[in-house]
This record gives sequence, structure tokens and C-alpha cells, in this order.
Amino acid sequence: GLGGTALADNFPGVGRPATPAEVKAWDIDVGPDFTGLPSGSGSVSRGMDIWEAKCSACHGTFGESNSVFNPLIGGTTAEDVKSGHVATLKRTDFPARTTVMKVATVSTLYDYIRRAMPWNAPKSLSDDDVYAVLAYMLNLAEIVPDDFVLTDATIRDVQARMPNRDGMTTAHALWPGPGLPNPAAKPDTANAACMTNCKPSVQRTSHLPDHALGAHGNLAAQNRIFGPVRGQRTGPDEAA
Amino acid sequence: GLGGTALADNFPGVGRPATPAEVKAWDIDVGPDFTGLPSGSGSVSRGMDIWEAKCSACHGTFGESNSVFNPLIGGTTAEDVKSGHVATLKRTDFPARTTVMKVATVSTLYDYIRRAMPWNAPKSLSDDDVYAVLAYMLNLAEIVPDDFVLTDATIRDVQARMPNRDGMTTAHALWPGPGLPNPAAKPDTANAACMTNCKPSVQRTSHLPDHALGAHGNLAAQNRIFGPVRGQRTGPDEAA
Amino acid sequence: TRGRAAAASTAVSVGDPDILNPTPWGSSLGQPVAASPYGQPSKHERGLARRQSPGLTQVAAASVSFAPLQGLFGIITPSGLHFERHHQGWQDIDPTRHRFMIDGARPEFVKTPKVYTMDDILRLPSVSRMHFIECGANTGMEWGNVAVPTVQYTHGMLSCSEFTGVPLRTLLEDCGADLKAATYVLAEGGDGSSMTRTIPIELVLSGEVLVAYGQNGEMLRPENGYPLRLIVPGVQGVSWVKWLRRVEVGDRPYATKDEAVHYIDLMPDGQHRQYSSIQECKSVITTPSGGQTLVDKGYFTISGLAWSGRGKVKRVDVSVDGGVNWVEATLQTPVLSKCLTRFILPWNWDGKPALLQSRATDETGFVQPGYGQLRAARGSRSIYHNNAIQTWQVAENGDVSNVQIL
Amino acid sequence: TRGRAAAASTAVSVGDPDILNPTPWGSSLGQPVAASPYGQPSKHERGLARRQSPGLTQVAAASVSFAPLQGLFGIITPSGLHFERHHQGWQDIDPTRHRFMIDGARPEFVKTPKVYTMDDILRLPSVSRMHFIECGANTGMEWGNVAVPTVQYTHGMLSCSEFTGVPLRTLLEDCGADLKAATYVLAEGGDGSSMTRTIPIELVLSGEVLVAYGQNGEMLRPENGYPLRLIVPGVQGVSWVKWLRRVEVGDRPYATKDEAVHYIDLMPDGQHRQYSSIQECKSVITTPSGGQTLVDKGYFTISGLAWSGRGKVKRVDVSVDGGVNWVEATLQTPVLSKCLTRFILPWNWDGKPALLQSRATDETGFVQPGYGQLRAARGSRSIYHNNAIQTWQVAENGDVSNVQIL
Ligand code: HEC
Ligand code: HEC
Ligand SMILES: [Ca+2]
Ligand SMILES: [Ca+2]
Ligand SMILES: [Ca+2]
Ligand SMILES: [Ca+2]
Ligand SMILES: [Ca+2]
Ligand SMILES: [Ca+2]
Ligand SMILES: [Co+2]
Ligand SMILES: [Co+2]
Repeated sequence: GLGGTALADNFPGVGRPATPAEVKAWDIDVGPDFTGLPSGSGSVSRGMDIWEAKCSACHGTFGESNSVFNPLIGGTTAEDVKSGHVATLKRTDFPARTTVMKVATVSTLYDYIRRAMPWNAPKSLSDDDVYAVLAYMLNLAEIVPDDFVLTDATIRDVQARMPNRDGMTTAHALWPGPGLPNPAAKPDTANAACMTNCKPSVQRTSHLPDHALGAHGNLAAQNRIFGPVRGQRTGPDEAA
Repeated sequence: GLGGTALADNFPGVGRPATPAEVKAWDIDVGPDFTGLPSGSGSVSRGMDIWEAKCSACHGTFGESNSVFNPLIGGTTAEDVKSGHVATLKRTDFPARTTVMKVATVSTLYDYIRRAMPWNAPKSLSDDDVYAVLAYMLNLAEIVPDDFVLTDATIRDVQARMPNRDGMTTAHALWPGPGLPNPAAKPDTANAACMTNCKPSVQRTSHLPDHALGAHGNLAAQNRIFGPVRGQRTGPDEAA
Repeated sequence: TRGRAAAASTAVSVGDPDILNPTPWGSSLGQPVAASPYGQPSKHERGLARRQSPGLTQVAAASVSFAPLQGLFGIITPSGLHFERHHQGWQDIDPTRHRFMIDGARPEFVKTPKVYTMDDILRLPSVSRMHFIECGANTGMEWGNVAVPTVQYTHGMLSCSEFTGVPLRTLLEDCGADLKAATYVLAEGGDGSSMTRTIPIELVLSGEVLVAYGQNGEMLRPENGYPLRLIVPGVQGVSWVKWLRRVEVGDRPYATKDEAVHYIDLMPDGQHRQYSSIQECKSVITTPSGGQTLVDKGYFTISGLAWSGRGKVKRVDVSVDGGVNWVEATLQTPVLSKCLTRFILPWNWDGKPALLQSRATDETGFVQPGYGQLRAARGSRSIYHNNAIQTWQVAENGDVSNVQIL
Repeated sequence: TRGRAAAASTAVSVGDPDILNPTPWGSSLGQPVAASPYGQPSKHERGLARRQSPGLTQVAAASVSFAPLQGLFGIITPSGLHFERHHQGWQDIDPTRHRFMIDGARPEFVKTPKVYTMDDILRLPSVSRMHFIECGANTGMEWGNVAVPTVQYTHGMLSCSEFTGVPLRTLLEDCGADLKAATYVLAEGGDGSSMTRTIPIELVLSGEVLVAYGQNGEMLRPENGYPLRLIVPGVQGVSWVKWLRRVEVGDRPYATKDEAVHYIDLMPDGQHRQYSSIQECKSVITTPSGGQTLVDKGYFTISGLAWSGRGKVKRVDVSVDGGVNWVEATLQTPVLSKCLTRFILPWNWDGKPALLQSRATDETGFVQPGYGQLRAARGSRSIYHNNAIQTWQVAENGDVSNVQIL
């Protein structure tokens, strides 16, 4: 008959098996249990050289810079290394949150630096480079000593010293599957659809400070020039 | 209470009455029963002057030009003027269809010329200009004599001489309301959703002639450069 | 034409260099946000553009540009690719100076003729709805025989958007229109042509006819009537008056130029059908379609569009043997009234010649006709309202071409 | 600010000059068709553009541009105004060199790891669906107090499109994935950041997760992942991996940088919620909204957007008195799952101060919380997943501003 069948349950001609070399080239993820971690090693001192050549311009000499991205290092203590909880995260008077204050899994840093850093030349580091520069960062954060050599073996010990290693919870309702430990059964907020006289009075707790009105440019130029409303004039016209 | 009501059934503050002068300025439509026709007049001879100054460049000296738009005049006969049907519209060997062959209502031409012609200077003609130039066109089409003066009175006589005045039917199912005379109850085609062995054989009646393949440029450049298909190369690349 | 050898061949023993080696995009820093405050398609998509059909019209300001249906997905037409049909060119009207007027053919039809600014119109209660718009002349070049190579030119006077606007009925009521006495309204544009078309009051009363300003989330594009156009669902595009400036309430059809000289359908007996307006149920396969070449044998997904001016699409059948046998296609959701519906069907192409067709049925039970049926009823000189079943012929080399089958 | 005197006043005794005198657009010939083969908005719409929030990020290639919700209609976001969030800039990838790979964390998870070209992906069975996408950090600047002036900056990391793509499930089955053993998949981008996120297998099995190429009828825009992105309906935008190059089937979450350092929600006890992903039910009034001034007293249409990552929006209530009394708003159709829903409500503004709020309820019965309720559960330092009721205060002079109410 003419031209084939109008139904099919597989896909002849579409896609092809990946070669082992291809899978190896792209499967670079490293999990919290270190699945996918390449073998290799790097010392703090070699890491310092790499850091200063390739990282410090953006992240600062001590990983403290806030000019290109949020600080990577700072805000953790020797006590945190022991407890596995970063204490300052409880403090409302300490708004800064560095990377090392938050990250619970050292694998995350290895994985991410390897795939994405340096920002302007991602995937340019060798596996050993990543070990070295991560060793240096861990040293900056006072998680490992100056003479430390990070390897696919020693990294497991580092995990046991990550300052915020016990800082994560999955006890919430915002995961769209049952797969996590501690799945919460229910959303943590529960409003009611009250329709009349829902509260005795209206409490206005916050409004835009006057000084912030012009911080987003001239709002008149960010609205349509006709319709039910106009944008408020909050600054000079933008350049065309 | 605060700020108004959250329901309303009229629209305070929205819109305003139109003034009589405004309605007059914009209500320029002229209907088949001549509702809206302004008073005025124009002779064939004055119409010729206007035509030659403002129309013939695009439509040709005799309204026959096909270079800017389809011919306006031609293809009608004295017999059509009597019968009210343009005979050539029945002929499959006469593909050309001029404006005057089709139009049933002279009001249409008055209305349209007034609102839209000359094409590059619409609404620039006076009402009398429109009478005059329409008189000239009717004369070109041999509907009115050389000494005719078209007025809001004589236009009614012209209607009775329009070559295709009885050439329209509303007996079809493509009007989305019951309002027309002769509403057809049912669509005029009725296919059946046959699923198997629906016909003994396939009759291919037409395919794209080879010479037409390149008439629409290089189809390769009119399709996406990836996906299940490519465009066929049917001509040189277009300029970028 | 180059045939199916066009398919990229990437299977190599060690691996594909675009996997084994770093890619430029994987090993560099990209562009910042808001590099384009109003973004554009990829530079690799340049082929998909609105185009004219050479020879169709004499001048480009009274002409048509066709939407590239051969490369579109889903049902929404990107506004930048929406088909165009202008009679006197398009204008980018100053919205602060645009006015909309409602009046009556006779004083008794409208108690208070009114003028609305764009400020006013945007304050009124609005609705947002998705609808197709098709020019009555779509597929018009094909009434007699195959004339054009691709679906862009056969069916590209078709687009579909989410429109936002005020029901015309709301505005008429605001002016105190006598909706019992009224039988028709006239819609008029504010451009050079001041396009006028007669609309039956029943459509207005249904609430479906909108005085619209929004299209796909933003304002109408200038080419589509900015700042105001009439939306007349199910009815041919010419009635969706662009740059809308006025609606008049009346009690007889107006026989305007575009309903007395054009958009009239010539029948074999020499009579013209006047006020033909509804776009009857129709469909077309867009992938694969004319002028394309399949990259290879094997699995493909046939994909296309179906629509009806009378309501929802109920089903679409697809044939790969020129209409002898049919298989029901899968419809994408949502299936909306007077809106495009996307259908797909798996197809395993064995490399033999094939004849692809689609046939839509709407909720009224109306089944899209074949060319034989359509011509039996209306001849072949009608120009407008060609909703016949389209056939794409697939040759052994994978080339797809436009053919007609009875 | 200039207050409500801004309204155009056109009522004069004889008439409006823009009606009495010929308009430029009504008395001239316009532009030809295809003057823009890919069209643009009117020049009068320039104000509606994607913009950054000054001070939010340090560099524009790891930043956000916000969609101008204050001027949009309906539910479709024009692709040119779709919000942007890039971590390492955007790339315009050569689609003929782009590859998509599926493999397993362990060999037993995927029988045949495969590579697909874009030719391959576009041949497979596709679906088209409309969904919202919201960044998990949307409204993040407002957790503690009012910080930004307009809805573009409070809620503009939100967009909605018709997406077309292949269900990821179809592709996993094509590779012989063990969908019983698998519990998670990892999605990975092909840009410099090679963004990775863990997706629960349940969502994949539901058929909702798409490997998409189409957005609003055309290909994805480069800023949105051209030529391939993952669609994860109901889940925060970071999981909708752009420039998608690989999916790995596994059995444990991956704790990638953007699920171990960012997109984690800091609770008052110092613990972070990890793998928080669903965008809970939320709504916002877009007209009128912060930084705008009403043109006058009188009739207005309050209009806004509602959505839920758990399904359909069931109803939206609106208050004009700061939440003491509420009225049910009208929802526009279609109301689709995990899609924006437009609501409107008539409002007669008497010129007195008002406090406008909207409160959405989804099909699970979940009611959008107020700031008091949200902070009671999560404190005010969470950054992510702020779905509190938004308040716009209307002053006597018509100025609208951003305030917070418990
Ligand atoms: C040209 C600037 C630049 C250079 C050089 C650079 N980085 Fe970064 N780095 C960034 C930016 C910007 C980000 C945030 C990216 C994002 O938003 O996802 C970042 C993120 C990081 C992060 C994740 C922090 C977090 O909290 O998400 C780590 C770790 C990091 N960089 C390490 C390094 C290392 C190690 C090097 C050198 C080998 C390096 N960076 C070089 C700019 C830079
Ligand atoms: C610059 C070119 C140009 C000039 C000058 C011009 N026309 Fe036209 N005319 C056109 C075009 C183009 C159309 C078709 C417009 C459309 O597609 O709606 C047209 C349409 C018409 C039609 C309708 C024909 C039909 O079948 O739709 C009439 C009648 C007409 N012109 C009369 C006139 C008269 C009378 C004048 C002079 C007063 C005039 N034209 C001047 C270009 C021109
Ligand atoms: Ca192949
Ligand atoms: Ca040290
Ligand atoms: Ca007013
Ligand atoms: Ca004569
Ligand atoms: Ca009138
Ligand atoms: Ca892996
Ligand atoms: Co048309
Ligand atoms: Co985000």
C-alpha cells in the first residue's frame, strides 16, 4: 500500500545509542554519596595558586568579596564544624549568608566548581585543579588545615566536618513527590476564605520608604501611556 | 468605609456623549437604500477632469489598468444593463472580473470612493467631487450617457441600470445570523466521516506545475534548519 | 531537491565531537539579562517569517503576508508572525488620540451616541478569549487547481491569539442601544481605507464580539489594528475591523465595498453569494507539508491544525493513502470554541509514496468536504471560503508536494 | 506625582479635534505588508519592557529581568517579555549541533543510554500545554517588608506560555529506563552553568514533564533555553532547566548547587528547607498596582492573575478594604491546571483611600495566606516561596503604592 502506517508504538530512525565515551564526557555530576566523583587530589597550597590566578579576581582573596557574587566564605565557626549547624543562621541580626554557611554537602561544591567555574571559562579546570581549589576554599573556611590534601578518599572526612552538614530539612510540603525522607502531609499555612467582617481592623505593617521610590527609575516610563492608570513620575526620563 | 464598592453595574466617568458635529464628521456611510447619502451633484465631464488628475495614474485612462489594482471598468454590456445580470460571470473562459461586473449597488461605489480614494490621499475629495468622478466611471462603463449629471436624486435611476444589480444571492449558510432574506437552512457540502475503504481509487487531479516550483523563492530558506523536515531548494538563497 | 540524505548523521564509533569536545555555549559566559528588553527569536529561526505570495497582488500596501504555518507549534500564533491583510497599508496610531464612537443609523437606535478614549475602553469590564482568525480568501488560490507550493501560501492567512477586550454588547448597552430594534451593526476602521463591514446583531448579543485591545498578553500589534480591533469569532478576518473607530447600530446590511465587490463568492450560475462570512470547519497538516523533504525513513509525528467557525472541533481524521482509509488523530487541549485545535498522529514512513490528508469534524457534526464535494456545490471560481481537504504527496525521496485529490 | 488630573479630557462643546479633523492615519496610505517580516509592538508600547531591579544582583549575567505584569492582559506572556533568570548568561545555541542525552546513574537504570539530535526530538510525539512558570524567588524581596515599588518587581518573575514538547516519559521509555527502580531524575543544561536540578519521578510518570522546544507557537527564545528546555508544571522555574542537554535517571536527590546553596528556604530555627519546589497557590492584582495613578474617580475594572502549582485555580476573592470584606471575582476561561488564570472585578472608586487585595483558592482547597500567616509558619528570612496576599494602597489622589497588611 501507500506510504507506511498511520500508527506506531516505537520510533524507528529516531535517536541512537550513546557511546561510552559520550556518556563519560557528559555524565559529570557528583552526588552527596560521592557517586560520580572522579579520582584525583589537590593540596591547599596548589589550590591557593589556582585561586589567586583564576578565582580571587571575582570572589576576593579570602572568598569574602561581595562585588561579583555573594561571599563564599565566612560566618562559620569551629563550634559549627563540631555541631554541624551554623549558629549564625539563627540570628536575625546577621543577614549575611555565605556559601559555606549554607552548603551541607561538600559534593555540591566539587560538582559545581567542576561544571561551572571559573564563571567566564566553565569546564576549564582539570579534576585535580578542582580538588586543589576546593581544598583551598575549605582551608579558608577553617574546615581543613593548611597542609591538607583533598582526594576522592579524604573528601569523605571533610563531609563529617562541614559546618552546616545537619542544616537541612525536608519536612515540608513543597516537594512534588513522596520520595524524600520526612514528607510533610500538609501545607504549613492554612488561610480561610472568610468573606465578611473578617478582622476587627486593618494593620498596615510596612510601606515603601520614600527614599526607595526613585530606586527603580522613572515609573512613568515603565507603564503604558494610556489606559486606566499612568505610571507615577519618580525620576528623570530614561535615555531612549 | 474605604475606597468605593467592589461591584458596579454602570460605568461612571467612562465615555461621554458624542456631539452632533462629531457624529456628522464620522458617520459617512451610505447604504444601498441611500441612507446617509449627502446632497450634491457632479457631471461626467467634471468627473473626467478629476479622474485624469487623481485616479487615472493608478486605474488607467479607462479604468482598465491592472498595474496597481484589478481593472474597475470593462466586461459589461448594454444587455447586462437591461437584465441586471453580468453575462460574462457565467463564462469559465473569461476569468477577468472588473469592479463594475460585480458591484450590485451603486451606493457601494459612492461610499467607498468618499472614504478611501484616492488611495494615497483618502477622504480628500468633496462630496461633489465624488459625485462627479463616480458619474465619469459610470459613463466609462456605459451605464450613463456623456452628458449625465449624477446627483443624490439621479443616483436612484442609476441603481436601476447597474449591470449586475440582480447578481447577488444570500441563499447560503455562511451568514452567522438569521437576518438575511433567503437564509439557507443547511451547509451546501456534506461529507461523511467514512473510515475504511472509502473509495475504490485515488484520483489525483492537480499538482504543482514544475515551472511554479521556484515562483515562491527558495523554500529551503523558508523552513527551519532542523527538525523532521528541511525545505526544498527551489531557488537561489535570499539576500540576508 | 536533495531528498532524505539531508538528515544529520551523528553516530560515530567513539562519539560525536559536539559531545566529546567542549561546546562554545558550554564553556563560555553568555549574554546578560535584559540584553533585549523586548526579546527576539533565535537567529537560527530566520527562515520562519511572514511572506507575500509573488503575483497575488499588484501593490504591497493592498496585499497579504502569510504566516509560516510550516514551522509553528501548538495553537498560539506568535504575534510577530501573525498574517497580515491590509487594504490601505498599516498605521501605528497614536493611542492617546484614538477615539471610538458608537452611534445609530437612525436616532432611535442609540439613545446616547458616545465617544470613548482608550483610557475609557481599558477601564471597562474585559474578557480574554482565544480565537482563530482566517481570511475568507485563505486557500483561495487553490479553488481551481494547485497553485502554490507550501502551507504558508495555501493556508497561511490563518492565525490564533488570546484576545482581550470589552464585549461590544457592553458598550452598546452603555449607549442605550435598542437591541430589539437593531438587526445589524456596521464596524468601521480608522485607517485610510476606513474598512467597513456589516455584523449581525445576534453575534453581538451573544457577547462573543469584542472591542479588543489585547493580543497574546500585550497590546495588538500595529499590523493587527493597534490600538483597537473588532473580534468576530468564527467569521472571516475582513469583519475583524482593524484600527476600529466606530460602530453604528442599524437595521439593514450596508453593502460596503468589501461585502459588495470582494468577499463575495462567485457560483457557477454567475450569481455571487453576498454576506458569506462564517469560516466553515477546516483542517490542514502542517508537518510534513508542501515544499519540505522528510529527513529519513522511519518514525514521524504528523501534526496539523483544525478549526471551525461554528464552534469546537470534535475530531480530526488523518489518511496517509489519499483518503481511502482514515485514523483518528489525537487532539491537544484545550479544545476551545472558534479556536485552532492542534492534532497529531504517529506515522511510520516506510519510504514509499504516500498521500497525507486531514479531515475535521466540528461539534455541529459538519465534516470538512473534499475538493469533489466542494466543487460540486460551488464550482471552482468562488475565490473565498475554500475549506477543502488538503493533500500532501510524499515521494520516495522524501519530497512533499501539493496535489489535489477528489 | 501628578495624581488623577492625568486623565485626558476630550469633551468639548463642538467636538474633539481628533474626530472633527482628519487624522494622519485616516487620510494617508500606510505601510506595506511584510514591512516587518517578524513584527514588533507599537512604538507607543515602549514602556512595557523587561527590567532589572537595581541592587538585586551584582552582575547582569547572573541575574533576573522582570516581566512588566503591570501592562499585560489575559494569561499568555508575550515571549519578548518573558522574565529571565540566568546563572551564567544566555546563549543562542546552534540547534544543528545541540544534543540531548539520556543515561542512568547506574547502568541498571537505563538499558540503552541514547543521544537525540534536534531532528530526532521534533519527530517524536508531542504535546502542547499552557503552563505558568514562576521563579521560586519571586516576591522574595518582600519577605521582611515592602522593598520595591511595582508589580513588575514584586511579582514579575512570572510568565505563562503554551509549550510544545515531548513528554520526558516517552523518551525514558524509548531508552528502556527502569521506571520502577528510578525515583529521581537529574536534568542538566548545556550552557556554561550546566544547571542541574533533581526532579521526582512521579512528575515524570504523570506525563506532565516535557522536553520542550516550542513556546507560544514558535521555538523557545534563546533567553528561555533555545532549542530545548525542561517543562516541570507547578514547580519553580529553576527546575525548568534551559538549554537542556541531559537527563540522568537515578535513585537519590543530587544536592546540586541550586538545591543545596540556593532555592533553600531559611526557617526561624536556622534550618533550611531543602528541595522545596512547588509554587503554592498565589495571586496578585496587576491593574491597578503599585507605582500607578488612577486617571480619575469612577468605574474601573480590577484585574489580576492567580495560579497554583497544585492544579487549577478554583476561585479568587478581592477586597478593597484591606481584607475585612471580600467579593468573588470573575475568572476568565479557559481555567487550566498549573496555568495562569486571569480574574477581573468591577470597582467603582469613590475617590477615598482603598486597600486592594486578592486571595486565590486552588482545587485542593488551599487558600492563599496573608503575611501574618506566612510569617507565623516560616519567619521572614526564607527568600523563596513567598505567596502572601499582596496589598496595593490607593490614596485620595489616585496614587497606588505597595504596602503590607497582616
Ligand atoms: C569572572 C567572575 C568569576 C570567577 C573568575 C570565578 N567565579 Fe565563582 N562565581 C561567580 C559568580 C557570578 C557566581 C554565581 C553564579 C550563579 O549565580 O549561579 C559564582 C559562584 C561560585 C560558587 C557557588 C557559590 C554559591 O553560593 O552559589 C563557587 C563555589 C565558586 N563560584 C567558586 C569559584 C572558583 C573555585 C573559581 C575559580 C576556579 C571561581 N569561582 C571563579 C563569578 C566568578
Ligand atoms: C495611488 C493609487 C490609486 C489612486 C490615485 C486611486 N486609486 Fe482607487 N484604488 C487603488 C487601490 C490599490 C485599490 C484597492 C484597495 C483595496 O484593496 O481595498 C483601489 C480601489 C478603488 C476602487 C474599488 C475597486 C474594487 O474593486 O475594490 C474604486 C471604486 C476606486 N479605487 C476608485 C478610485 C477613484 C475614483 C480614484 C480617484 C479619485 C482613485 N481610485 C484613485 C489605487 C488608487
Ligand atoms: Ca536517524
Ligand atoms: Ca588558614
Ligand atoms: Ca472620564
Ligand atoms: Ca462614453
Ligand atoms: Ca450611518
Ligand atoms: Ca551521574
Ligand atoms: Co481577506
Ligand atoms: Co530563580
